[in-house]
Amino acid sequence: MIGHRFGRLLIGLVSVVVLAGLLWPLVYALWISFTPLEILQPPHAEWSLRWYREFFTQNRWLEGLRNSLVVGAIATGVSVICGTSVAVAVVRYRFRGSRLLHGAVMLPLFIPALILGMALLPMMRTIGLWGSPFAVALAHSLWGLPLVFLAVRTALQDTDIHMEQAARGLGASAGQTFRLVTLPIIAPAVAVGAMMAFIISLNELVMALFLCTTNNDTLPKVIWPNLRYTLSPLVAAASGVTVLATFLLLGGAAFLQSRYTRNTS
Amino acid sequence: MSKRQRLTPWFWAAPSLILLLGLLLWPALQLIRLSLCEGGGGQSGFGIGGSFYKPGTWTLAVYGGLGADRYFWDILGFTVWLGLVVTLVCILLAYPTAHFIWQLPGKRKAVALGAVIVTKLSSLLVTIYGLKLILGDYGPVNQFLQWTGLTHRPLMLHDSAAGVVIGETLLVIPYTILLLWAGLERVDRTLLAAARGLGAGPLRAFTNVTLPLSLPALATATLVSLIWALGAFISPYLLGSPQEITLAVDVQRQMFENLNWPRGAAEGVGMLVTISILATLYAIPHRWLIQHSGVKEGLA
Amino acid sequence: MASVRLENLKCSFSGVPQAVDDVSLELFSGELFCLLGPSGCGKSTLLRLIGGYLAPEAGRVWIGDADVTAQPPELRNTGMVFQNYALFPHLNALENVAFGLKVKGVRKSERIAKAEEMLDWVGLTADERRRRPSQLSGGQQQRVALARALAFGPNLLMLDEPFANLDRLLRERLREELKQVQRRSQTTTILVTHDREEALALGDRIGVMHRGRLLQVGSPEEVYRSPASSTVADFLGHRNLFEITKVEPDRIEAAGAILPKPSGAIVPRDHLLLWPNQLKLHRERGTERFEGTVTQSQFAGTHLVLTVTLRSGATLEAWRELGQDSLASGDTVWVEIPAAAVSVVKQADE
Amino acid sequence: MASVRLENLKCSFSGVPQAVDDVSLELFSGELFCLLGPSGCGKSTLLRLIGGYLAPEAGRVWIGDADVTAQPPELRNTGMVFQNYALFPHLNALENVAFGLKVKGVRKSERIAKAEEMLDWVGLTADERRRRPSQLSGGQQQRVALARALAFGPNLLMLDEPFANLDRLLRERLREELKQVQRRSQTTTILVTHDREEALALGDRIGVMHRGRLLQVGSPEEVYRSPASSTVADFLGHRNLFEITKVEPDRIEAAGAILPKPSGAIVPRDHLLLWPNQLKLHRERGTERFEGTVTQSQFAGTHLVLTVTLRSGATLEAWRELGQDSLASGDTVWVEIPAAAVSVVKQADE
Amino acid sequence: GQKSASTSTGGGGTKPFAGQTLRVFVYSGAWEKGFNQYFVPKFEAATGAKVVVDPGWWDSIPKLKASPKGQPAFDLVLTDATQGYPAIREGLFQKIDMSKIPNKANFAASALDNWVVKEDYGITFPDSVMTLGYNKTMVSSEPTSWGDLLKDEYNGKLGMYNSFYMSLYTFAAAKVAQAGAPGTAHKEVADNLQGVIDFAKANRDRVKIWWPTSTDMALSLTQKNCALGNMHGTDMIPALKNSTDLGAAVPAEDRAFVLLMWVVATGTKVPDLAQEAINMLLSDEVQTGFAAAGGATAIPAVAAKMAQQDKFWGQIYPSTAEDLAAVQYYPYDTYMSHWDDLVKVWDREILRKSA
Ligand SMILES: Nc1ncnc2c1ncn2[C@@H]1O[C@H](COP(=O)(O)OP(=O)(O)OP(=O)(O)O)[C@@H](O)[C@H]1O
Ligand SMILES: Nc1ncnc2c1ncn2[C@@H]1O[C@H](COP(=O)(O)OP(=O)(O)OP(=O)(O)O)[C@@H](O)[C@H]1O
Ligand SMILES: [Mg+2]
Ligand SMILES: [Mg+2]
Repeated sequence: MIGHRFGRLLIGLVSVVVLAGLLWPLVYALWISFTPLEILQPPHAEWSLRWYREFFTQNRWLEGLRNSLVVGAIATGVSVICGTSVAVAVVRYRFRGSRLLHGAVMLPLFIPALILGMALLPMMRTIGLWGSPFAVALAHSLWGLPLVFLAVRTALQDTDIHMEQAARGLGASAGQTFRLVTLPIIAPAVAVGAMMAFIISLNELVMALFLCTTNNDTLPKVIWPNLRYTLSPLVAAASGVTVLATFLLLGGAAFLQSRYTRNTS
Repeated sequence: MSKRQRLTPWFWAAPSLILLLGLLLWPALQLIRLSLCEGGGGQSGFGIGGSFYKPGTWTLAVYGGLGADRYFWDILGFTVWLGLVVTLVCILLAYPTAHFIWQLPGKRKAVALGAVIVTKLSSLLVTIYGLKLILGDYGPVNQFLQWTGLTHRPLMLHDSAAGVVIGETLLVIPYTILLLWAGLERVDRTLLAAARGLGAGPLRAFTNVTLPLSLPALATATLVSLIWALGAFISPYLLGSPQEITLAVDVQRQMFENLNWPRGAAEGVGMLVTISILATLYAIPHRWLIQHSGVKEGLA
Repeated sequence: MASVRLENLKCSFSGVPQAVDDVSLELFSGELFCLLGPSGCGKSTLLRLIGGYLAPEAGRVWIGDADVTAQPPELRNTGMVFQNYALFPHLNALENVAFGLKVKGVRKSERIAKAEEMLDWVGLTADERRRRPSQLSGGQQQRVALARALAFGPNLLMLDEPFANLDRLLRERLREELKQVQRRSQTTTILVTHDREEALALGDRIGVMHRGRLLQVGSPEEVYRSPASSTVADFLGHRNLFEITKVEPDRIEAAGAILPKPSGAIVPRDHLLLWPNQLKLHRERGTERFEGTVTQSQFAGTHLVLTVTLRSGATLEAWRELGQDSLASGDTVWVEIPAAAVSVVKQADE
Repeated sequence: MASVRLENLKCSFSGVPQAVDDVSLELFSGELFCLLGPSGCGKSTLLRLIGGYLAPEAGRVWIGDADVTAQPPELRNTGMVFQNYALFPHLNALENVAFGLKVKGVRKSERIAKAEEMLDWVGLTADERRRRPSQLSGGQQQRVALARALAFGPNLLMLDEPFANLDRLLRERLREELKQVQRRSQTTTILVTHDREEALALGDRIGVMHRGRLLQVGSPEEVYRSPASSTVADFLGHRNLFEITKVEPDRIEAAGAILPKPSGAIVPRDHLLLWPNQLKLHRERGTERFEGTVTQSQFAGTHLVLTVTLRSGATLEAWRELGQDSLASGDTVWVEIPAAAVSVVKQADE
Repeated sequence: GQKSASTSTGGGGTKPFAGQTLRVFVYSGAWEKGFNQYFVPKFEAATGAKVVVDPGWWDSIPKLKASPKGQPAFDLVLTDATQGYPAIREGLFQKIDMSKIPNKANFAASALDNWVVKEDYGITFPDSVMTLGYNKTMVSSEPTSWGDLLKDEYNGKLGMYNSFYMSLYTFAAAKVAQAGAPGTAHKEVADNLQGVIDFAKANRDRVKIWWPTSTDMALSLTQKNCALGNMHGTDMIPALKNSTDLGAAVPAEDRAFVLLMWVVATGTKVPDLAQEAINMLLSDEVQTGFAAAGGATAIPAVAAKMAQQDKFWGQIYPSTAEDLAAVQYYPYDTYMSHWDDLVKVWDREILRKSA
């Protein structure tokens, strides 16, 4: 009994430390975003909204945020569609070339972003995607794809196959079965995969550096080059706004989703 | 098997194939091609050094140079070391955390997951510089350590291997936690109840039921952490010293500071090969993990 | 081994305010108690409360002399066969059965031997016991679950329809042997079953549940022959249950038939219970015989079950041996109701 | 609706070379076929082969006039109740039942109405049908599975022990109504059951499986009263099965008793089958009576089942009505074996 | 597009470049801000052309290299010597017509004393100056000479740029200061490169932090992770303004600047517009703006005015005519001719502890 309590306490403690450790730099950075100074220093006596004001008055930053969300959404969509379907192929079917496909899906993660960006630039220019958010988004989905794939593969592997069989027996085609049965059951894994894909796109710089043009610069593309010079607290403010914006979007989506499911059930 | 059935998996794979063939094949070939060019360097004929590469040339010189270069092997060694250490730390810390989150009731679970995600929604730079402030010689961590008397002089937590590991862990661990959590969510709780009923205390129920059932997720989380940590760029770049250079950092250095493109490309190939080898090697324990987890057989 | 006392147990789910409703029960040490009741009446929930898999909202659970209400399952030493088996998917049959012994710290060779013995008992072949649950047939899985619950020597055994997916032969053998094992080890046992015959054959005592409440507890004969209420009688499968519509000093009326009044106090709304194997069917009219028509005839192995619709519209069930001249649907019969065929069921307020 | 023809179906798993072994069978359109067999004999596997959930190694499956061997399940229009239900965990009971109609493209209001009707039929309350499978009791889940398989109007219905977790009352009502529905819609149906009585009562024909093979197919009476082999007889629960040890022109010997030879050709290794309800037990010695001791007495609702051990060591089962004077364990009895109590089971080579 | 069109018609419709677009690459941050503020509106108003600013980092040259022939990603590019020299030699930039850039005359001659200008590839100018930054609370007395880096009290407390173009020169300056000949660093690098390298190897252990970006160094100084070190002048100014703990000095001896240049991409569709832009970038007005935003300037008059207005600016940048005449860039020519060897030694034996 005592061992049990102790174990629980220990797990709780580790988790709280990990979660706090994860959040701390962010909290620190958000604190900095209220500094009146021009360098990355937490405010001491006096707090100020100056950097937020600056953020909202500079078109480039606002647009960067908007572009980031658009690119992230496209990249997430593409990654989820590709990653989930290829996971179905690999897990549910046995066929020649399955292993090769498996390897190929993982491959993008093994290639440095720099190389991807440099090689994709001329390609995007030839296909004519350069200048549209799809150029960066598709590049980002190269990294999102394997992550969604891995997350979904694991979930598919231990989903009860009887469930899918039952659906097929009830007359559902393979596609319907997937949409109406498999997908809802593995939804948490797909959500995790999607989340990871979105996060990666939101943070990815190097490919963006090559594939963005001025009218669709993502936020990292706006922020990062500043690193060469003294980074201003504007970056911290940008993070504050990003966190807020993404959360509002996600929360809104979740809210609509719950409304929708409540209405339909 | 009918032709239609034989084609079905390819139908499912089609979107990814299009994406991969369309966008990946070219970069991969490009990378290899570039690594086979002659470097500009001192022989560029311009009378100045560092001139990218000479188009249209073919040579294996760069690879020869890499093979003989202790510097490259050091960097490779550090990259692998960092990958393994970060993966280990991530798994060790993420598992209890994911388990803890899994056990939380509805609302609080959402909050905890939100906390994990939110750290990745802010700019990487903000996270890293936030961390840098925290890990400074006179930062809160060092002050705390000195206050507890564990140490008397500030520990070098920034611009050091410790900083790189801490930073990279911070960047990777949210993925690890999310993947492990998703795996744990699929563990059937009635099985835990059954184990308890058979006399297993919480710990034994964990080691004998939860753990084996979460092995596939553990395997995936390990793989993702490993790949991500092997490609580490930002935290060695900003939290490390030149002693802690990884391949990803050096590719960038070679290309844009030293202007030696073939060398950068060759190191890129080296990175690809290294990660591929490690990921393949990992397939062995991975398969073992899957086999011991009760994952059901796929449809024949 | 251990006696069990339940005091006013209560449990609800959202939407089910009374999944288990104020159940009090005492199980004697070493007895085999059969729990009967319609689907969804709360049997499994009651077992989960006893096993500690669910916390009651009110009430207490005693096992032996200890109040275990707040204790986790692993401290209660109860063996349970879950209705859906809850086998560990990552362990093969043998490992599943050995699990309880393993966590008890029994040496490997010893626990394997014990598990093999249990699996011998439930009749799994050497090959089958190396398979994972997903590779076993439904009945095989159920047998593994049964072996697992018994293997580690629990104080209290709870079996939630442990034979539902087994064929009759196996089921009969197993329930026979279960009873012997149980007698020998004096393990207090609760068996949930839908099979009336199983309950009657196996149980030292029987409890009938309905909508979360325990309606009657008693010996099999008691419960079967003197159901405490029409609900119980109904549930036990007594088809010939008729409300008494009129009570006169020496006669009563039910199902449109006037019969001599059985002994004991009878009031209207009590029920009359007619035993189908005691009813006599005649092809000829006679005194105290009631006319009816055979509306259905069903073969039941050793006898025919005839459904007879009386003139009054009431429907009776009567058995007929196979040897006798056969009656077919549509035939007119006269039903004789001997005194031995009649019981009275008091109407309890429920 | 559709007839079904199985031709030499074969299926094996690793470690189980003959899960289904050369099964050929023709189901007539609109018939209700009961599949019986011991646990693990391959019943569920056979259903999975017919439904297309598993590909046979050899053999063909015809539904109606079409060879569907290579077709996926959704093109076979079969409704199946899986042994483990396989309910969709993310849908509530109602949505589960409406699923088949939904994928057929039936309008929402219409499919909801149909699903509600089916759920009315299996007796799920309005509240219960809004719940997810994990929030339903075992029997409730099974009923949802049943409703789901029936709701979308399949050509062929396959029920894998659809009543195993239901109480007798419900089970009887449902199987009654199932039979009516089935008759009305003329849906060809295969029902796997362990319950001999269910099979006898419901089936137009019965098939008995053993170790992957179909041993006997016939009408219930045929199979019950004239089992094709001792294995079948054994499985059907005939306890009084004795190998014939000696055949003389007018007498035979079995179980240590000499009896008049029944008509027909008899060879040693054939079996003798004694009907327990035809055996007469006497307290007094007599000619053609065999001495024995009552070793067990079990109450079975309408009668007692007595186990009698003869002098020869053979064990008999005999039924005794409740009204008669009671015999207890240890009593000595004399068993009379009338000719009507005797059948012969030929030994097929299996 | 519409806005610039309306401005051009509003301006009378006589503008020579109306309807054309100039794509300019500049560095993000301060440069981008100054450029957008002081150059773009004026230039658009004057020419009727539209300016598209594409701010970036080290990605300009790779982007140009990756562009299909005849369609460069930018027309006008701001780059530095380390990337610009080889890029010019690669043929990524084309020659310009110096006669179209009269404002060149405003610049101090020292700024233009360079092969890039001499071969007509573009206009070079000094940008950030090598600055000695320190945290006042970490030093016993405020350092004034590069030789101070070698004081024992700072052993293991230095912060230095991990790029050799600045830090090797810093070592050279320290070396000559120690040898009692401050001001001869350039010569030392040119004549005794091996000596400088050996000196750097011998003193590398004094360095605690090899900073990768200015941000990093600014942070390290304010957080007292290091006591002093070299730093980009441009980035030291905001740090000084915001933290009273910090101090900076630009020793007059061995002062060296980053060489930036405006160059025109080969194959541009608007070469004349690009030249027009360069000319305007060299005007007094624009230069005043850039200086106010924190950059150096090579126009003596502008510099003198700035130094009066802003004391930090004056501390760091040359503002008198003679200072300006003495402007030196880092010794890029020497670096370039020994590039491969330098890179090797720097990466392996100076940045890293050799085994
Ligand atoms: N996936 C599998 N892998 C290996 N063996 C299997 C698998 N599925 C079934 N079996 C084996 O095949 C045999 C037939 O199984 P099946 O499920 O058809 O039996 P069943 O007749 O339905 O039995 P029950 O009445 O117990 O449900 C069994 O011995 C079982 O162990
Ligand atoms: N998790 C749950 N959430 C909501 N209701 C539940 C839950 N579990 C059980 N119930 C409801 O509680 C009631 C009792 O369930 P229980 O499983 O105890 O029935 P049971 O007697 O075992 O029935 P069966 O014979 O069908 O297994 C049922 O109406 C069921 O729907
Ligand atoms: Mg139950
Ligand atoms: Mg089965």
